[in-house]
Amino acid sequence: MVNILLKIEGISKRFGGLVAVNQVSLAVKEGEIFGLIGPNGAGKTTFFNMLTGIYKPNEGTIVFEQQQVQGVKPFRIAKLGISRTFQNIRLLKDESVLENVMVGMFGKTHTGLWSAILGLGSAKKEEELVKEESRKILELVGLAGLEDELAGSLSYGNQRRVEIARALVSKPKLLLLDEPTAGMNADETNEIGELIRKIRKNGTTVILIEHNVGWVMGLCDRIAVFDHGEKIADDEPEKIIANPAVIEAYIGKEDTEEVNKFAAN
Amino acid sequence: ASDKSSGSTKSKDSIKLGWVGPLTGPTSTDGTLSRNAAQLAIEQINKEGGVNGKKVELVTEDDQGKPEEALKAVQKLINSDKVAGIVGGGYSGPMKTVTPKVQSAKVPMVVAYAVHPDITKGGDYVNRVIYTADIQGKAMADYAVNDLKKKNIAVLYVDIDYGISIYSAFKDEAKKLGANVVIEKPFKMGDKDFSSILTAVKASKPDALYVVGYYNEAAGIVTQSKELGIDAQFLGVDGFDSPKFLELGKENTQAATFTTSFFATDTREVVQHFVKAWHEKYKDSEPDMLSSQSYDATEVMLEAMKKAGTDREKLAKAISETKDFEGTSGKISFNAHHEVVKPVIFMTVKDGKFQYVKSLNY
Amino acid sequence: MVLEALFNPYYVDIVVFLIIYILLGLGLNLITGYAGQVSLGHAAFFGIGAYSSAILSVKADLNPWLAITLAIVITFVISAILGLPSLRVREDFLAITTLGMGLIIQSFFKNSSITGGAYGIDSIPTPSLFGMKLENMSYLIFLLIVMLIGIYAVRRMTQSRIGRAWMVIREDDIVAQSMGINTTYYKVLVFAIGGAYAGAAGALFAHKVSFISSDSFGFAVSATLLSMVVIGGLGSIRGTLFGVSVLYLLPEFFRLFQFTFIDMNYLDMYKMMIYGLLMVLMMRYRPNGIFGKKGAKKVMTKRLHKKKAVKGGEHIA
Amino acid sequence: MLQIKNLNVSYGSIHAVRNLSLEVQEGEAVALIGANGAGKTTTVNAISGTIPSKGSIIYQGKELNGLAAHKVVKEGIVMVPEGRRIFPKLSVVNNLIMGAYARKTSKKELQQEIEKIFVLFPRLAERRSQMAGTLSGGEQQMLAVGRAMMAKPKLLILDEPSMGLAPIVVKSIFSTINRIKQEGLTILLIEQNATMALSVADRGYVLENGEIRFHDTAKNLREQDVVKKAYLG
Amino acid sequence: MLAQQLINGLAIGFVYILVSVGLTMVYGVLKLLHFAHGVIYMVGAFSAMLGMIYFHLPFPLALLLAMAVSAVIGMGIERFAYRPLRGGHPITTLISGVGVAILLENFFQVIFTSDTLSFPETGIENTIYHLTQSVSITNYKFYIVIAGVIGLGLLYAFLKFTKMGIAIQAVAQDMRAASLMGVNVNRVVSVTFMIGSALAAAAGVLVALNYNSLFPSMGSIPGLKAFCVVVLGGLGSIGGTVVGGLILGLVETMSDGYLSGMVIDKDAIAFVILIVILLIKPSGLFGKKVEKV
Ligand SMILES: Nc1ncnc2c1ncn2[C@@H]1O[C@H](COP(=O)(O)OP(=O)(O)OP(=O)(O)O)[C@@H](O)[C@H]1O
Ligand SMILES: Nc1ncnc2c1ncn2[C@@H]1O[C@H](COP(=O)(O)OP(=O)(O)OP(=O)(O)O)[C@@H](O)[C@H]1O
Ligand SMILES: [Mg+2]
Ligand SMILES: [Mg+2]
Repeated sequence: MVNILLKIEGISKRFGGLVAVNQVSLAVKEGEIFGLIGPNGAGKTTFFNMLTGIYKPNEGTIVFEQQQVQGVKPFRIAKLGISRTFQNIRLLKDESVLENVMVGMFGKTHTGLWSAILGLGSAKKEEELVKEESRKILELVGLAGLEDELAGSLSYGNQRRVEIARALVSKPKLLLLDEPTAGMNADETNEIGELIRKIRKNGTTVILIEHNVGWVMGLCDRIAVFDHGEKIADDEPEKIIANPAVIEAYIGKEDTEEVNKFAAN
Repeated sequence: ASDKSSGSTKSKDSIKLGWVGPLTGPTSTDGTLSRNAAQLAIEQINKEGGVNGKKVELVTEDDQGKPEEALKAVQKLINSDKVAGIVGGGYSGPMKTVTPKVQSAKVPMVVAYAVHPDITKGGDYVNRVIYTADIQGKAMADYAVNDLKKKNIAVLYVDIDYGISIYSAFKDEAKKLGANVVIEKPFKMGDKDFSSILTAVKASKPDALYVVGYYNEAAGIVTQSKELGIDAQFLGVDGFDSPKFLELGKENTQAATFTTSFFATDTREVVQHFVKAWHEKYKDSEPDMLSSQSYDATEVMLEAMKKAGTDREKLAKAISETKDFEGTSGKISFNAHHEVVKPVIFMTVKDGKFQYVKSLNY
Repeated sequence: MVLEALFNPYYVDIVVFLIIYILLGLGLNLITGYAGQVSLGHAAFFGIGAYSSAILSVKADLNPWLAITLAIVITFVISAILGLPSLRVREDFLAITTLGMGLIIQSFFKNSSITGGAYGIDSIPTPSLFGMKLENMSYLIFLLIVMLIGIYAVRRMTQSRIGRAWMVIREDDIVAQSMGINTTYYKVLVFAIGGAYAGAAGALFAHKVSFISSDSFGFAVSATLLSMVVIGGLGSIRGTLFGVSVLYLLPEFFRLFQFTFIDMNYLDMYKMMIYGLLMVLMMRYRPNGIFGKKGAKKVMTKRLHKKKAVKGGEHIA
Repeated sequence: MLQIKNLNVSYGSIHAVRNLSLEVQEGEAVALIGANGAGKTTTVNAISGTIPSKGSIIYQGKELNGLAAHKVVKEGIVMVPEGRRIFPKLSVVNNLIMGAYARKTSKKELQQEIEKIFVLFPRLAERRSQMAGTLSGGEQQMLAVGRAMMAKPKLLILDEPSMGLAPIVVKSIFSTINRIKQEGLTILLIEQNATMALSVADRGYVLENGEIRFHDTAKNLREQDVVKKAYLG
Repeated sequence: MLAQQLINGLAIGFVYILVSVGLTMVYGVLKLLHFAHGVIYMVGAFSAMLGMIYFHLPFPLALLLAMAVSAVIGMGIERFAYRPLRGGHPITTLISGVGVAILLENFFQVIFTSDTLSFPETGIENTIYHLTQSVSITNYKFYIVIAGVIGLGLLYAFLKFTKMGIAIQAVAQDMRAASLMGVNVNRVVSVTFMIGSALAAAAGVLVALNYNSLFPSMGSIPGLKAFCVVVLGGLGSIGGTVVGGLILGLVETMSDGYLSGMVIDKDAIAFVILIVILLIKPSGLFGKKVEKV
């Protein structure tokens, strides 16, 4: 009934002698909100980098919508409908917020060299459409009114929202969020949670990396835990929280109650 | 920039003469010498009352050694300054670029020292007072093989038209006369280190080394040859002809023999007159082959002007008809191709001084 | 023709060369200003255009118009190929790599027999239209039209989706790829188009001067062009027009007006000194160029936020 | 120890911090909280001398405003900047050595201190000669905190030190902060995790739109409704 | 002949190394596209000449004078032409450097003309040692090798073992963060230029002595070659500078000595090698790898 959107089998990434990701297999269903947690340096971001083609896995396969995509160039993957945000915020700091978001639509537009040079109507129309969409998304992430600011002049938290908006604007099938709420307070974090739910409702599947365990528990349908490059658990939130290995590696004993409390509401 | 130092004010009845050459850039020293020589000629004639009662004014333009700059410079001379004629004090590239324009604008021009074979082609308005590469190359081949009895000759040439054209003429002639060119290598202007090509030269065991280039590189080549223990006879071209060659090459220049068109110890009156005037005006510099060529180019132009006035067509004709004009670089005439006919002079270095060997018409 | 008589060919020539430089500047601005690929070898593209057209019209005896057109196509293709190293070479090496490419190509012009070697190529024919040779004024008018088309095309390209792709590549290659931009294609494309502009400029130059040799396509030209574009403002068409005009016309002013307060014999060297000083001062007081995209406020943010671009040992996160 | 009066910072037309006054007593830990864009980072950047500001910043009787950033460090104020800003192409160890740049230390002392940092963050020890730019986000954050500690500051300013860190590490960072506070170090802390922040801090300031909304003891702030609602979730 | 060619190549290689050591600091470590390096090299040569002619300094003192003068000029260039551009696009530094080079080169041309001057008598004879009958080397070349080795050694020690050495790298990567560590960025950059320029001057003087020639534009080609060497070796790597310089020297010598009828000349061959190597190894021979543990 529910399709598997993304199926990963046995992928690894090594940097010299360091194994950043080791033989990870995973399946994500369409419409899921999937969480990825784990200690620092566990290989989560590296995992994203392989999904988006920035790194080529040393081994293993990644199947997205029945199509093998491991080792495919990043721009092709983006065109297939996978988009992402960056943990270290990579905005075009000297461009306006709106321009930054418009960039996200690139893969969805088609104007070619000649129609651009000749200034054909279709090119103009497309440009308008892109602007329109971008504005809408900015409003959605709560940045209405900041369109014309330079991205670099926004505060850290707001820059993160621009990142999310940029990834969202192309209406991807799969959205990868790398610590979307880092640098946001509790209130703001909840807003982002709402946003993610809304996105999912519109048919986008989401994988997110996050250290705010309580929030992840409340939001995700399923969670995988990475440690030292390996997947040590992959289950529903309640089971994850009860998994001693996870507690040991990641959350810390004292914290479990807190998290439980959080997840409950 | 118009030159004011030549003394004349701009009056209606002064004759304007254009000069173009490099006043900035890497070749600016040569350009400056050339301009100074032209200025000297103009000053002298003005002192004598000018040309047919009119003062002559020299309008100088910098070409930076670049073709398109030369083109603009010449366009300015022709169209803004409306000069009667132009003295070309630059190197081949720029001069070659401007001559078609000069021809089509029908402005008489005398080229002082650029040797590109095509410069005089395409019309009757451009003459040149330096002999072509062919002549110099042939002259040296004849001297090396017939006079010096050299059999195995190594050639190093600067990789511009000057070097290539002289060296090919030399090579053809030398072969015809029965000598071998055992090795031939190009080098670049501005090169400092010749150790590797000289090592190759040494390995080819030549009895003479013909260097077609200018004094800077030539001085380096003679010095480094000594360091590598090459003991072949040095032969050279008019590019050697500068006190700088002796200064930079020091004792290593001993016995280097080269072709040129001028020597300051020539006892002919024009030469002594020129040398004296030069020393008076440009205190601590020595007149050399470049300045002599430019001086002669200007003189040829002025002389023709005396005869034909400033009508461009007549002037050009008069220049072309120059016959046995006593120039500092010898008796100057032009042949049907607007190339100069004058003797080639052989000089050699002895005890740190240039010494006259012989001169001959080729 | 009346028109020809009306104008001093000297002034006409100044403008003709100015337009040729503007075309060069536009192409370089595309490559360096819009797409961020620093090029210190633009003169090579210029030379390729000039030599192609010269060889085709002199040695292959083609009609000058056809030669010019083919020259543009040839430069387009060769530039695309020469743009390939930019895909692989680290960003901060690109300036030196392109510099090297420029030197290599110039050296080829000087030594190869097809380019006439050290002698260069002469008697390049003047193109004619309706039986009339395009000289001086008419050539200028033709060039003006070419320039306007060139400006229009740059404007359109840079304000479109393609311009956006270049902009993202300039700012962050990784982001560009992640947003679905085929960086390979767009980088090669910008070199090709920028090169084609230079190729057009080169061909038009060759038919103007009628004689070309390798001297006209050296590093100095590349460096001057880059200065013009940067001083005007990277990524700005007005800037290119301004920068090229100022730096190009400045020496010409010295030629036009006579100064008496300095020793004339050194005027030309003073001229170059002033030129150099001007470059330093312009950079100092308008580091983003006269028409640079960044106003005062933007400059400030940039300074505050400047995070040195770190490629190499970067962890993409 | 640190007294700020009427601090104003503008970026062009944006007035990011307005008339801000705040003080930090010796040995105290003070938290600065507020929504995104409230002006927290701007405030601490003004203190550290990396951006120009108006108003007075007096530290141990000395006016800091106008002092170059490296001189502020010499006064004993050290910052863990927002976004980590480790030196990406230096090794982990060299990053730590840079932390101690302003101090005179012998090679041996330096070595010992580095080892201490490694005890605190064992993950870094494993990566000691790796180029810092290739560390994971959290590892970089550990490095940034470790690097600041190498400076042996009198006043330590932390701009969101827990960002991107796993819960266990956050715990350990906060317990470290707690410990160094016990050792008498003065701390100014910016933190989105207000619960955490207020649990180590003695006092807190709440910023809104570049102005101070409240300031009170940490305990009182924790109980205050507005704060609870907006920042504690 | 091969032995002699190898020696020639090594000698030229060391000239390149010597010229590049200074640039390794400024461009290699600090990442500043410093196009005025060549002009500083020229200023060094002229300063030594003037010192010897006007102050009758013995050669070693003239060399020191040249290094001092160039150090000051280098710092001046940084102060007035580069520092105000900090934080801007790297090209602005490049343009400013080209501007400085044009300015200084023409200034020297106004004073000394564009002519080649000979280097004053140093009292040190240029002696030729014949190693075998067909292989020889001069003592001047030895000095260049020795100076190159000393320069490299000092530089290595400085970068590797001093705090300032690490600070230079830190400044290059993130100026603001460096200042937050208490690094006086301006001073560090100044010191870098000081050292880099003094080394350039030493190179200029020794090369002028060796070839008995100096002229205002003498720095332009070596300046470009130095960029080639620094990039070839991988930015900022001392070992890379050595290997880069030697490769360049050997390649040029071999192409001069053994090849003929090439469509490109030896200067261009140097860059062909550079590009080929960068295509194979985008970060230069000894450059830090992109992926590293
Ligand atoms: N380009 C690289 N070169 C060398 N090592 C790398 C590289 N990229 C990542 N690593 C190493 O791989 C490991 C995994 O890194 P990764 O960024 O995937 O961790 P993470 O799970 O995202 O951690 P965090 O939660 O801290 O962001 C880390 O130890 C890191 O140091
Ligand atoms: N360089 C800059 N140029 C222009 N405006 C800026 C700049 N830096 C910050 N601002 C503006 O100043 C205000 C305060 O920013 P600041 O970074 O101090 O916020 P913050 O409280 O640290 O937020 P966050 O929690 O998101 O980090 C914001 O409105 C921001 O847009
Ligand atoms: Mg991560
Ligand atoms: Mg902040």
